[in-house]
Amino acid sequence: MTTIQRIWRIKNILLRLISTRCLECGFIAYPPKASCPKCGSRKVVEEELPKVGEVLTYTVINVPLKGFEEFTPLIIGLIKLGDAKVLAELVDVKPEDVRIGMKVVATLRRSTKTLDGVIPYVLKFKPLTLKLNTTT
Amino acid sequence: MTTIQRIWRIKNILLRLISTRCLECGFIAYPPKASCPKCGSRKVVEEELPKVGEVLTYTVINVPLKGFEEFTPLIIGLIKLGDAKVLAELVDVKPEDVRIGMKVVATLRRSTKTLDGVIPYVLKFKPLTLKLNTTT
Amino acid sequence: MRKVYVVGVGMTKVGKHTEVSMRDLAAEAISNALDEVGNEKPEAIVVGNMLSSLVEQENLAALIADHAGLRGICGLKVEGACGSGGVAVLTGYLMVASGLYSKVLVVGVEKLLERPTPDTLRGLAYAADADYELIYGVSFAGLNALIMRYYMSKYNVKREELALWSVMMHQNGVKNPYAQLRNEITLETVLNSPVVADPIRLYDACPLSDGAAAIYLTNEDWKKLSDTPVLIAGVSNAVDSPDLSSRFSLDELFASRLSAENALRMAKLSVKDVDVAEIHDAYTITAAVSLESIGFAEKGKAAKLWSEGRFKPGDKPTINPSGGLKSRGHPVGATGVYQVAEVVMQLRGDFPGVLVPAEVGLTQNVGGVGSNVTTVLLKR
Amino acid sequence: MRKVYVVGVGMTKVGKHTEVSMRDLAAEAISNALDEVGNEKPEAIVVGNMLSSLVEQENLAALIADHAGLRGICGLKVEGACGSGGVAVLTGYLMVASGLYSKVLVVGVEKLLERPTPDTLRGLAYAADADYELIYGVSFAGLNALIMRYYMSKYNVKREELALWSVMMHQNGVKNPYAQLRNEITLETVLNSPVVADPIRLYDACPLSDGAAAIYLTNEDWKKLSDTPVLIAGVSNAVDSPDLSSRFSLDELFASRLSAENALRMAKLSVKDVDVAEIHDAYTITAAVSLESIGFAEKGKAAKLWSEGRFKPGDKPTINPSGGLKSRGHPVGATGVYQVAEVVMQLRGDFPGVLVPAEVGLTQNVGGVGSNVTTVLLKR
Ligand SMILES: [Zn+2]
Ligand SMILES: [Zn+2]
Repeated sequence: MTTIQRIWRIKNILLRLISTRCLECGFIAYPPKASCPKCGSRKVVEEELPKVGEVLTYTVINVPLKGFEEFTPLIIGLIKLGDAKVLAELVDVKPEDVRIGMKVVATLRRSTKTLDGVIPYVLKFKPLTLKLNTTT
Repeated sequence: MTTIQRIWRIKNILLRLISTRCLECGFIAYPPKASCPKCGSRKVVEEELPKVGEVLTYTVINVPLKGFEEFTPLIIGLIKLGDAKVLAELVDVKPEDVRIGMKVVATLRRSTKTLDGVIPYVLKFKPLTLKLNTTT
Repeated sequence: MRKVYVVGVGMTKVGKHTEVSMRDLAAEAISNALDEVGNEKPEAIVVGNMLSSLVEQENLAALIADHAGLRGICGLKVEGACGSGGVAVLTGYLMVASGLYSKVLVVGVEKLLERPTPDTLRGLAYAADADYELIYGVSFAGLNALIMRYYMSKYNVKREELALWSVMMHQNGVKNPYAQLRNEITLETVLNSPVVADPIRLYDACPLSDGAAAIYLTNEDWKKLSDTPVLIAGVSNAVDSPDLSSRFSLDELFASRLSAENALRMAKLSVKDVDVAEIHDAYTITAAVSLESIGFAEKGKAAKLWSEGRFKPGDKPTINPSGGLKSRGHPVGATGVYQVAEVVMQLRGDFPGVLVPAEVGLTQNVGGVGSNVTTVLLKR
Repeated sequence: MRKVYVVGVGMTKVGKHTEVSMRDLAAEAISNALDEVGNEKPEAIVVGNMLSSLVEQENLAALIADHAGLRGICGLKVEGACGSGGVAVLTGYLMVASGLYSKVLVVGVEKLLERPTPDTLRGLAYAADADYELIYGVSFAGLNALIMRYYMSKYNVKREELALWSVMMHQNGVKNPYAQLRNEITLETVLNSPVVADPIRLYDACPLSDGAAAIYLTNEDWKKLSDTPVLIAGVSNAVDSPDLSSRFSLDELFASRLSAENALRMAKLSVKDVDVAEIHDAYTITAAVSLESIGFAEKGKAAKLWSEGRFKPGDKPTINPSGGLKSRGHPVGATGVYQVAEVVMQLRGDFPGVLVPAEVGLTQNVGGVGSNVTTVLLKR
């Protein structure tokens, strides 16, 4: 239930996972920031994050927000991707099988409708299988 | 597009036009206030306003708020009722026939749906005809 | 009380910024302001905003501070309907005047063009009384139209006289590179534009706007951050009922009068001392009742005065050299900050549009139909 | 800097107030606070609120001031997500400390039970990053659950240890006449309650609440309004990113630590001086990381300490004698004001629940998952 303008505006960031890295202190931030959160420098450059990482922590949400009823129980993970962390939904895995440290890979999936009734696509993360592992 | 709780809570005020009158300075306020807007006294008493009054000023709204499309053009009047003023919709009159000073009388009508989908009834005001005048 | 100075200002162009997020818009205004003070890090940020809830975002102070590289400083958002920018300036003033902070950034930001117009108009009506006014579907234009008809009838003011305000504002705004509507218009443009809420027509009203503005405030010790610090000589806010029904008067903005009187008294100035002012002309009628409530015109006379050519560049006071809400635009939570930034630039002599020789400036930002009003006095 | 005192407090019971409008709820708290100062009229009002937009009402300062008979005074609303009450207290402090106002009313009000739960939960998530977090449907409980699992794993903290916090809070809250949940619970109550966002269960979380609280602030000249004025010895706010992804650390609340350090330094006090504190236990995990970030416990040790019986009445510091957010409830924009009102009553010796002998008190109000944090130090 975001807006279509928003999705359109940040689709590149959301789908390619564009972070910002500080040229002064090296701190990497996702979501991308206009200035460095660590040292305040405006000298930050965009950097695409890897699409494979591991689960730092996760939760299984049983009480949905309005608009997310069909995605419940909803598994949300905080995923370490290179030097950055990304919050996203975990899919293709049973809630009881998720583990801290689990390897996951990004996959394009539909999200819930925007306030305008459009269905946006976002990156979600699924377990990395051996087969996929050899190709990445 | 108000909420059902709200309508339920203030229906008595809305339908009987309950104002507050200050026992210290006499100022009368609609909507009702917890303390007097003029002198600040907490000694205010509820007082039902007359249902007949005259139009102090009015507008005809052509660009509707979301939820009020079906009531457009919407005539809104500020109506003098005794010593108080009340803002409400004017009905049963053509936009071009409304006049400052016009005598109007309260009438129960439906409003637009609440956020919860319930249709509330509110007081609106219509021109006072001679026939009605003799009975009030 | 410690003296408080404006030592930096920054603005974005007002207009439609679909391609820029709210946080980026705010960061742009912040960067521009920080550029003026050698990027000196502020200790606190005040964000003025009214309607970010329409796009499901609150916690704006944290969001914007963090996005702009200011994680860890003090931050809060303030709101006073369309007067949110004004109360943000007041809050920034209090931070420095108290001595708790010596370098404070005030940023106003609003994106009204994110949602479809009927949704945005409904949001703007949150400034009114939701229980007793919004239930009737009255728009913000509708509430102001009630005042306009009453005023025209009581003081026998002509439709054409009020409309001339818009013509004058576009004459000023056309020269302001930050303005949203940069075209000259004629009296006929106003009189032939569609009726929004009778008697208010489209060209009596300000546009819906996106925009962000920032000012940087400091104390005596830090005013050296600028070669041309501008003193906040007075600031005051007053509230009135959101509902029109219980108002003491329909043809005066009670809170506008109180706020202006108090700010002038604090600054030890009279309304006659004001060289330049940015006032809140959300509608032509708002310009008239604001000018009268502040004391720039007698009751019922404002439109007559501007029809005779008063308030234009060259007159004292010059009103709204920016083009005002009518032409510069009205990104609601940012407007009060734009006004102060613009008058600061007038006093410094570097406003890039209509420039007025001025020593004393005034801004007045009005929330609701005069329910939350902040007046600021600025001195070179 | 002028000294600022709390000379009056007022609260409503926290709970479900379907029959009372938001303006009436706020007016009740205001009346109670004004009763304590002989009905002395304030010059300004600060309103703390986060989510009145859910019921389509903004402009709360004007609405509430006017309803409470205070038309014409200065008024503004401040917001910092669930920390809105805290930033309201800070703003009230600034008003008095600056010298611009000498009598200021701070009122926090929130009605979370006006809308269906899924709508309210969505509103609470406006504290997060709407672009990058809300888009995934993560609830506020979900964000805190991410921290909880990380923390339990990193420090090897047991589920049962965290759950004991809730048992302790209900033991305190059962004696507080203003509390929402006034029943004792057992460890099993927590462990067998439904999973909201694994590992957070229903009884790890505070309830959804309606409520309003007010405090009356004055300077040296006016502290005579009370026989027992309480000094605000320190106050500080800090912000962090609303998003969790870019945080420096997941097991410390950076803004909580900064805010507490700064407030303590300002008050020239150490964390060891604190006799009583009201902290922000929105979830059991929030209690743990807040206690550690403030400095009441070493990293990873908070739950061990409270499992050993620390922080209960009789211990120094006693934490949350009110019952905390868990039992007193969490009317978000009001919570930070409740905390200050409660600690003031502790220092005055007239809190009507668990009463702790105390000279120095601390409150900490947390917005978002630690993204907007205000700490206040109070002294008898
Ligand atoms: Zn850096
Ligand atoms: Zn009275």
